[in-house]
Amino acid sequence: MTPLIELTSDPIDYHALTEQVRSNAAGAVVLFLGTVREMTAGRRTVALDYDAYPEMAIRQMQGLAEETRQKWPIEKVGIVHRLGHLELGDIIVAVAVSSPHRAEAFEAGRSLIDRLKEVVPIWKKENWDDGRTEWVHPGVPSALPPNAAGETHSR
Amino acid sequence: MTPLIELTSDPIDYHALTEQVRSNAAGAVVLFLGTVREMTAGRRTVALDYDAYPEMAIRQMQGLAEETRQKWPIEKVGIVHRLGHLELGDIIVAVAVSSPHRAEAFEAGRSLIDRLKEVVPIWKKENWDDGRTEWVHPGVPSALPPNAAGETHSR
Amino acid sequence: MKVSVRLFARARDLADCEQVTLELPDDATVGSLRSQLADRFPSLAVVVPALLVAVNSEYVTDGTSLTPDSEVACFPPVSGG
Amino acid sequence: MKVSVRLFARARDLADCEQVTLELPDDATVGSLRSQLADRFPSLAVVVPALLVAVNSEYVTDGTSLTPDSEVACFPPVSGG
Repeated sequence: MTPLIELTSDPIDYHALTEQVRSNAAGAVVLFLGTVREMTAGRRTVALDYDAYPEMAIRQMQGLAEETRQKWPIEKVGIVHRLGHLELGDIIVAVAVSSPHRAEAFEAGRSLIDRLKEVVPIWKKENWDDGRTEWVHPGVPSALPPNAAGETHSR
Repeated sequence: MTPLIELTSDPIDYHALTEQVRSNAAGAVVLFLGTVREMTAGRRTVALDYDAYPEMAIRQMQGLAEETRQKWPIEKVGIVHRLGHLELGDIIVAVAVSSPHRAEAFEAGRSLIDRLKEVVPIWKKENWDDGRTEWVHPGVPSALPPNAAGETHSR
Repeated sequence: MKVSVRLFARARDLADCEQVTLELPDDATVGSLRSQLADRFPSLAVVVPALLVAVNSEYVTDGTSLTPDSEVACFPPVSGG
Repeated sequence: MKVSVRLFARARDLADCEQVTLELPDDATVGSLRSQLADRFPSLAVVVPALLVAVNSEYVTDGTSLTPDSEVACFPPVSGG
């Protein structure tokens, strides 16, 4: 089957995504949503902007779907990542996976989002409540003065 | 907050459940769906019937929500279990949980469904494709003749 | 004392009974209830050792004492989810 | 040979450039591209050591050889999800 891989500027329809991975061969479906959280290490976010290298992002997400299918007996898998300007509570990413049993569905879902955060060329720009913005690049020092430097998000 | 705990004879609206657990304080939402799988250890299911001891089931599910909140920094949690006659692919149970970070959301979601299967007084009756039915009670021998005995489902 | 017991799932089917009132000694425990249930319903023999017992919606063990107002339920292992 | 390089996120902002064509020796590797990028854009100094490099949408290391038709992209660590 073809994995459902998508980048979108529109709000993510995770209900449609979940329906697409359901299957009579699966007893378990796991859906993960990453959402815009307000507080990070004591600092307040007002919005996030996401940008991507789209061709490579799609290719890497397809690779993750394939990697997951080789490791666990997955029925179907879908990954949708949103790009553009996101407000508090908005859904950034949805990962859905179905499998015969729940253990693999949880493990595969967890692995997909962990790996996505490692390898898929998408970046977020923080919009802090003091009006400043900065790209988040894990492991690279913040460009903002130390007293206002944001720590790396982890969702 | 009050956990969203429900038994229902209607199809489970997991979209509404997921919306209810979303929160600006959470960066992660995990939804688990248990669905009616066709094949179990080589035998074909045509339907399942679920019955419960409702008062105790609700109380035990509330206990699980509380247990989970004490173990992980959960924002919101919801559990809905369906009762009655379910066809292939139907959703049996939906568990949704939100938390600041994804690790806890996955762990709490997994724990909720694992514990539900251990302690919540709900039972399923298999409807095999040979027309026979039997209650599933893990650890208790099947009432059907050995050559047709179903093994315990695990979703 | 009289104690009312609800049965579920295969226990209900085997006993062909949803609820039964048992007459138990005043110092009865869950263990004595289990024995009496087996005597009352020979058809339950295959599941009696595996029966879970709940009083007022909480699981109890055979050593737990019963009182007349105990809401007792007996059922084989659960299989929801 | 000429190799076209796309920049993303903070690398793009620091260089104030989305895409640049570099003139590289025919036996150039990703490592030589990284050095040349640093020379061309001094403002990138802070991120150059951390830059990830992809050729034709796959990650590569500094030892990888480049060809004229390589689609190269450079960007600091990703933060999607």
